[in-house]
Amino acid sequence: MKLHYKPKRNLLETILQVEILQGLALTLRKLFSPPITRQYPQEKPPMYPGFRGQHALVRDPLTNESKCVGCMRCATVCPSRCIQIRFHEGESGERVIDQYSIEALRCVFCGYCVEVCPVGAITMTEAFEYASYERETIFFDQEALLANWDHFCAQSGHDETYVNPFWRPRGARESTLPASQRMKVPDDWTIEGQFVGTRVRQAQESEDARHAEAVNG
Amino acid sequence: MMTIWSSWIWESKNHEHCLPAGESMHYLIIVLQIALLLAIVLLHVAYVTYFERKIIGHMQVRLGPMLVGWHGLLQPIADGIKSFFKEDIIPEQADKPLFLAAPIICLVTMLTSLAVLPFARGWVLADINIGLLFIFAMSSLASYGIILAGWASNSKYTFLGGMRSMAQVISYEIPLGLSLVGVMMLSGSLNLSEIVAAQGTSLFSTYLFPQCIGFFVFFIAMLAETNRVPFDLPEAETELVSGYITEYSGMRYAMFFMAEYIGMMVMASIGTVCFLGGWNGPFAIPFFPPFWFILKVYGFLFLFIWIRATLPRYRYDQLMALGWKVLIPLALLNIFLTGLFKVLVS
Amino acid sequence: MEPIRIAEEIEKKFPCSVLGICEHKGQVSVVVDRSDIVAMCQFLKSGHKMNHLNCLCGVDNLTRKGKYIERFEVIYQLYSIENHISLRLKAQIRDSAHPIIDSITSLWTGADWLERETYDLVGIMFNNHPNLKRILTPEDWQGHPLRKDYVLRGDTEWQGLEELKEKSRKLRRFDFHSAHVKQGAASDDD
Amino acid sequence: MVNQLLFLYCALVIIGTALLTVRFKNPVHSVLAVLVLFFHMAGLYLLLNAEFLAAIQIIVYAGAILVLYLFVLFLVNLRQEVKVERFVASHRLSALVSICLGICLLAILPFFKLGAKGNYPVGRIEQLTHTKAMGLEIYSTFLLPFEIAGLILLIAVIGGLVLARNDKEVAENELSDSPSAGTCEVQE
Amino acid sequence: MTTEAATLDLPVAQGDEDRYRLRLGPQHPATHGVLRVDLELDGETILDCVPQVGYLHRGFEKLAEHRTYAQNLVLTDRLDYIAAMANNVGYCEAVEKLLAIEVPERAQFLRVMVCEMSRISSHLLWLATHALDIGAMTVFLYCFREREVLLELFAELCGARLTTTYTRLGGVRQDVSHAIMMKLERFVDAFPACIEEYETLIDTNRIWLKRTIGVGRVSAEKAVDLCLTGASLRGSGVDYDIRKHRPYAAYDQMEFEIPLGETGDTYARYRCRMEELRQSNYILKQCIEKLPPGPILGSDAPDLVMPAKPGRKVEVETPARSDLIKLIEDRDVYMEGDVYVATEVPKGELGFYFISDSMGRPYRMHIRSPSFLHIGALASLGRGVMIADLIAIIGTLDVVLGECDR
Amino acid sequence: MIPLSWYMALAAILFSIGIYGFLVRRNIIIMFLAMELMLNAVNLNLVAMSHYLDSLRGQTFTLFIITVAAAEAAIGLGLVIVLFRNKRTVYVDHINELKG
Amino acid sequence: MGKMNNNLVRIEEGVSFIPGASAIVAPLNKLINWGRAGSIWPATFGLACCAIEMMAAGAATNDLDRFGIIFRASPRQADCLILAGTITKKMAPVVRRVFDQMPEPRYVIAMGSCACTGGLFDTYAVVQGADEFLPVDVYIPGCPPRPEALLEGLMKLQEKIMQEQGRWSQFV
Repeated sequence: MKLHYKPKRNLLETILQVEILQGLALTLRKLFSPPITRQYPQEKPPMYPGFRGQHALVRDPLTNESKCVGCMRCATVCPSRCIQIRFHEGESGERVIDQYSIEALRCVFCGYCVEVCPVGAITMTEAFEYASYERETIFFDQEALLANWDHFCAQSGHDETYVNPFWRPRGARESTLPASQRMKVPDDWTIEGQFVGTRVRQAQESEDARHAEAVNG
Repeated sequence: MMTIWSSWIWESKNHEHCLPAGESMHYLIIVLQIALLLAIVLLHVAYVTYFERKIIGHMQVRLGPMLVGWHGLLQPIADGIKSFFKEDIIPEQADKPLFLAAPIICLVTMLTSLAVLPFARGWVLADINIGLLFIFAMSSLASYGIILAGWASNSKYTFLGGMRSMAQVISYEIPLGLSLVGVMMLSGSLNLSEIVAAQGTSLFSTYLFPQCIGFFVFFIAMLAETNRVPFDLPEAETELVSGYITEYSGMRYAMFFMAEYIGMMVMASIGTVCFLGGWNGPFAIPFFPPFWFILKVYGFLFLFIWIRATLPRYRYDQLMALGWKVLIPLALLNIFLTGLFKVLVS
Repeated sequence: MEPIRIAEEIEKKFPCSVLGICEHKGQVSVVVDRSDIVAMCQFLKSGHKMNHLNCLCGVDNLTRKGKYIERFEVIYQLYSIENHISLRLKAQIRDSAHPIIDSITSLWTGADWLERETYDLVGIMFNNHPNLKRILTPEDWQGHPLRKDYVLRGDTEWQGLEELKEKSRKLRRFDFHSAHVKQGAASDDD
Repeated sequence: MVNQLLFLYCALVIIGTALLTVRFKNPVHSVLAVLVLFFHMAGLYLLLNAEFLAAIQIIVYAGAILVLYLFVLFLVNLRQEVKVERFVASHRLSALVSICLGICLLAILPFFKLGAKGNYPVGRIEQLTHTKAMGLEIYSTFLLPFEIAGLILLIAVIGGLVLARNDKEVAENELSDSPSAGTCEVQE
Repeated sequence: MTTEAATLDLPVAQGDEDRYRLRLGPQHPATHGVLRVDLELDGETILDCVPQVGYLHRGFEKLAEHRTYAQNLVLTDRLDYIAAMANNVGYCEAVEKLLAIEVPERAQFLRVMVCEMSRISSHLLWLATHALDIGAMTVFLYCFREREVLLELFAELCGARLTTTYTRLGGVRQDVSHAIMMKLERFVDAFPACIEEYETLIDTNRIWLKRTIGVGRVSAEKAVDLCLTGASLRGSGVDYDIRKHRPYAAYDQMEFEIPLGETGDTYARYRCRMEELRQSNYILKQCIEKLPPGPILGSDAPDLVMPAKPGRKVEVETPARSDLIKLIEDRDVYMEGDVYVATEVPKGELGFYFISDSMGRPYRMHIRSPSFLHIGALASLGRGVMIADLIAIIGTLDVVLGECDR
Repeated sequence: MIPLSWYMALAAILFSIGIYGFLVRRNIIIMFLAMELMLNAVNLNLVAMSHYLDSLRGQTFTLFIITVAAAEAAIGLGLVIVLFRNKRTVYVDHINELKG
Repeated sequence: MGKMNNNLVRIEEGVSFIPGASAIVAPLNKLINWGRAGSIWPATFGLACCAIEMMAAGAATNDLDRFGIIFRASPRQADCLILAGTITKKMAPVVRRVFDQMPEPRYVIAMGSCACTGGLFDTYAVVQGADEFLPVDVYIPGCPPRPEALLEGLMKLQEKIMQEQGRWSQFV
């Protein structure tokens, strides 16, 4: 495809500076149009549930402790190696977490840890405002991560059982999970409710209609 | 300082027959007037920067300063305080005396030009016969500040900025001067008050219409003279970092900044005086005669800002070509036409 | 023409330097010796209009074993914009101490930087290169990072950074508090 | 009295800056000394009621000619100037010559007599304004010299252009200029 | 010498050198990050122009040899951080080819969609900075206005604005919601008017035309010789677009045209990109229309926690509290071999060359980044022009240093 | 009132300083500057005399001198540039051989 | 409050002041701090990905100009260095040089993981944290942080500035 260029100015347009006046008119129009600025400290940006912000360890409402089972998948998958887990074996062979820490300043917020966590223990909240004067305060140990969770719950108004569908464990695919444990996802993400292209849907509908007609007929 | 000096000369010449006893009082009043003028102008400069940020902000669908003071009204003051208390770096390899002198030259020459501006009938510090030439002289001197800043900083970006400015000033002084020749011819005077008086009081008797070519040339040359977009090559940020002021910090940088804005205001005032009928307006404002003058000057400043928000920047050689190949012939044509007109009318 | 045919043609034309032809996932590569690489590229460029040099990179095969595989390898990925076919040349360099190969900058100006990068990161020298200097790492860098025997974090710290850290320790911002504390400590000692 | 003080001040500065001009190591500093000198020269012109000339002095000399000097100085880029000897070998002799000349000039001054008075007394100039008076004089009595001066300027402009033009061929852009249609056909 | 690569404090003249040397960057407003260009000047004319890169060399290729395929996806976000989505797609296409992973159709459409969204956002950023370089500051702000919409859409889609990590081997991470598609549709409808707006400000502006027409002219042969790709190549009239030549994802089902310039100057490249904006918008429109139903992740998509070696299970023990985890089925996804797969990212041809030695990590990953070659071409483009033109040329080549230095 | 002789004395001193500068400096640009000094000395004389003579002739002449000085500067500096371009020097004692 | 020592009042270890002087100094100090906090001019210095978000923060949606923040191209006129992106070893001397060229009082904001700690790039070529060679005032986490996070960091910096006592400059 060949590019088309705008036609050259004629003499009159050159003398009258038409294109410059057009530009000036545009900026003048914008002067009187409302600005799109969001006044940040007062107006917060819209947050999306899947936003990958501050890390938190979900506090299990039952035990009031972290849900983490020490499977090490998050530490394994972390590309920047910022998750440190130490654990020892409990009496019944389960893992007891001694230390769970995330060096949030090294984290790249890829969300892999959330994605692979089989029990939904680690999450990434929507909070992003935690700049600090010291490097140390942005190094989250287990208590800090749990506190982050509490803070998030308090801030966002969710109760402690809140589970974001974005945090659903996808390390083990949902099809492999027992039905009762499957994460409730929004309709948009299911095969039935998902967005289908407008034209495809039209074709489908007409197909369905024809099908129904054929059945009826 | 120079203001005092030059006006002193003029006053002493014109008032040689004054009573010796009243003379000292007279000087005192002049000094007070100067101080008042400086204070008012510097305040205006501060707020011109604020308006510029606000207007450009809104043109760019954002807000501009909002949080320092009510709607950012204290922004220029905060900037000033910050600049004043900032470390003043003099680069080691700089030519120290010139480095220190450059911003002062810039600021002082610009302030000096204010002396001859008639803000209203009789509201002028030094009503001299060659007011227009005086302003040209001062604006050509201001370029020394820029050149020296570029050279004395001893850095390549500043040097290139200084060279650009030099070439620009030499090239655009000529069309600027020539564009006003028509005005001089029509009014028959170089005295700014007389030029205003010659234009009459109504809008249609101003020189804007008979001198439309002259105004066009003047306007463009004015943009170039004050280093504004689209002719802001000496300080083109994306090419030369900050041009000739790259090495300046703190208060010295603020001086350049003020000089630039005072230059804008002076040029706008010249435009107002020579083409828009100065202090005359559709109706007289009883207690504040300079009202129309200030309004027109702010109109000019708005144009400056508006253009800054809209246009891209010329390249150095294109700028030169525009000055020499378009503006100077146009200005000459304007002079020719004006002369022809005068001959035909008389 | 099929890429595989072109590969065979090359083999016919340069019988001594072609070591083998292989196809993997539909992509044809010709494993060649380093000796005739410029002539081969010239042949492909002018004869088969392979005028676009997609990619040029060096590989250190220290820990990889295989048929024809030598210690160093330079990969040339060529593409014909006109005929929509691509072909890969893999030039093997046997000499592991001083890997060297002819430069193809005479054919593609754009290969200049790619070869410099290869030299910088893998340490393969290029004959007749106009300006074979380090490009991504500083000029006084030690070692070639993409060699397999180079550890991820580098063996030795770069001189420039050492100097910088030393300088910043010296120029550490004067801090009223800490300066005072130090004085206090000194007086305590007294 | 005030005027005399002003004159003395200007004269001192002029002499001082003139000396500095010829003594400064750095040519840029020399040019700036001349700038100050011109400024005070303009001040003297003001004392002499020649305000138009004062303005011209600053606009033309300071605003144009000196800038040109600076321009050339920067163009030839003489930082090493500071290090080398700035005077010619025979500079002592030259100093002697110029001092003698100065003394001679000063010595003959008292013998100077004013000629006949002209027709532009101060009062008339002030009434006309200096600019207008100059204009009247130039465009009547000195019309021919004025035209010649214009011609000289024109010649100077052309001469300057010819001299300063770079004789070297402008480096050809090695990339081809032709709007070629590409190496391969546009495909659908 | 490398240590003193700052902008400012070089003396005006060094000895009796005839030529005037200037170092533009690496801290310079117009070098788009950390590019450094060493110039030799005659007045304002550039006699010699030597770009210096490496100030953002982070060791991608070395790092990639130490991370698994899934982890390396995160790296590609930081390659061309302006169009991370396109990089994600390019990387996944390459790895999927190497590991023979199938991608469901819906995921392919989604990939096209995010690719084109990131193309628009990248071109908007290019236009913004290019216009700013030439001095039109308002265009910058207007471009960011639209770009912000796209970035917020990315944030809604995958949780991050820039470093998206959206694709997965064998699909994409997240399905789109109705809300996102509604917003996208609104954007697609409004966008042509926005392009008009930018063009009002610069397209016919005489200053813009003077600054761009005839500047940095590259002939078609020269462009191929310099290995330019993307709009920089097409501005010279060479019809090379991987989306058409070797269609990946669902590009073969999209209708679009490749704008081709003729003159190969800055203005032609500018026009090309502006036209590409419109074409991308058109593709987005088709995506909204044609998005097929189905899964977004292939059934054989490997898990994120991939074993480093085939046959070796990831050391994951069954958690005590639940029996949620089924271990990943081992599959011989790793084969020895090498592939080169290129995709058309906004800057040009982004190619990934992988050598696999049957481990879970690439043995060698080479990234053929368009910016690297574009900056390489600067040396010959920048000779003989003026400084201001060089800035315009850097702007029009559309380089991003993260991708160049890797 | 300032006597005319003051002006003339000042002009004489300035003129001889100009001569001095012209003779002693090696740098051709400074030599040109010294010439400007001399021209200014003459100008001062002319203006002063015309003032005291109630005439404008001297001042008109000054105007012409300024014009010619501008022309001279343009040509002279053009020569300097040519010289510098060919010989890479602006020192008069380096350029006394005209063989080229 | 500490004990009286001659005429000086010690307020904490090592810091003492003249009683009564605070009536002048404290408001002045407050004024200066207010001015500094209200007009932070960062140097235009983008390194990598975060620079794009920095630009976005300056763009219309977030508009840094509201805080009186405008980017200055020359470090001489800058008050604040926003390290937006990965600092490689090759770049580190340049970063330090830009910092050295800035006049006091100057502040450093490390934006994003890479500038704070090196982030993902634990490799041979990347400096593991800007604080190895620069005094960092504010750390902003995120990769890259949202523009609003940068704003929050800048507001943190403003708070910090407001708490300063007579930081060195030529007058104070």
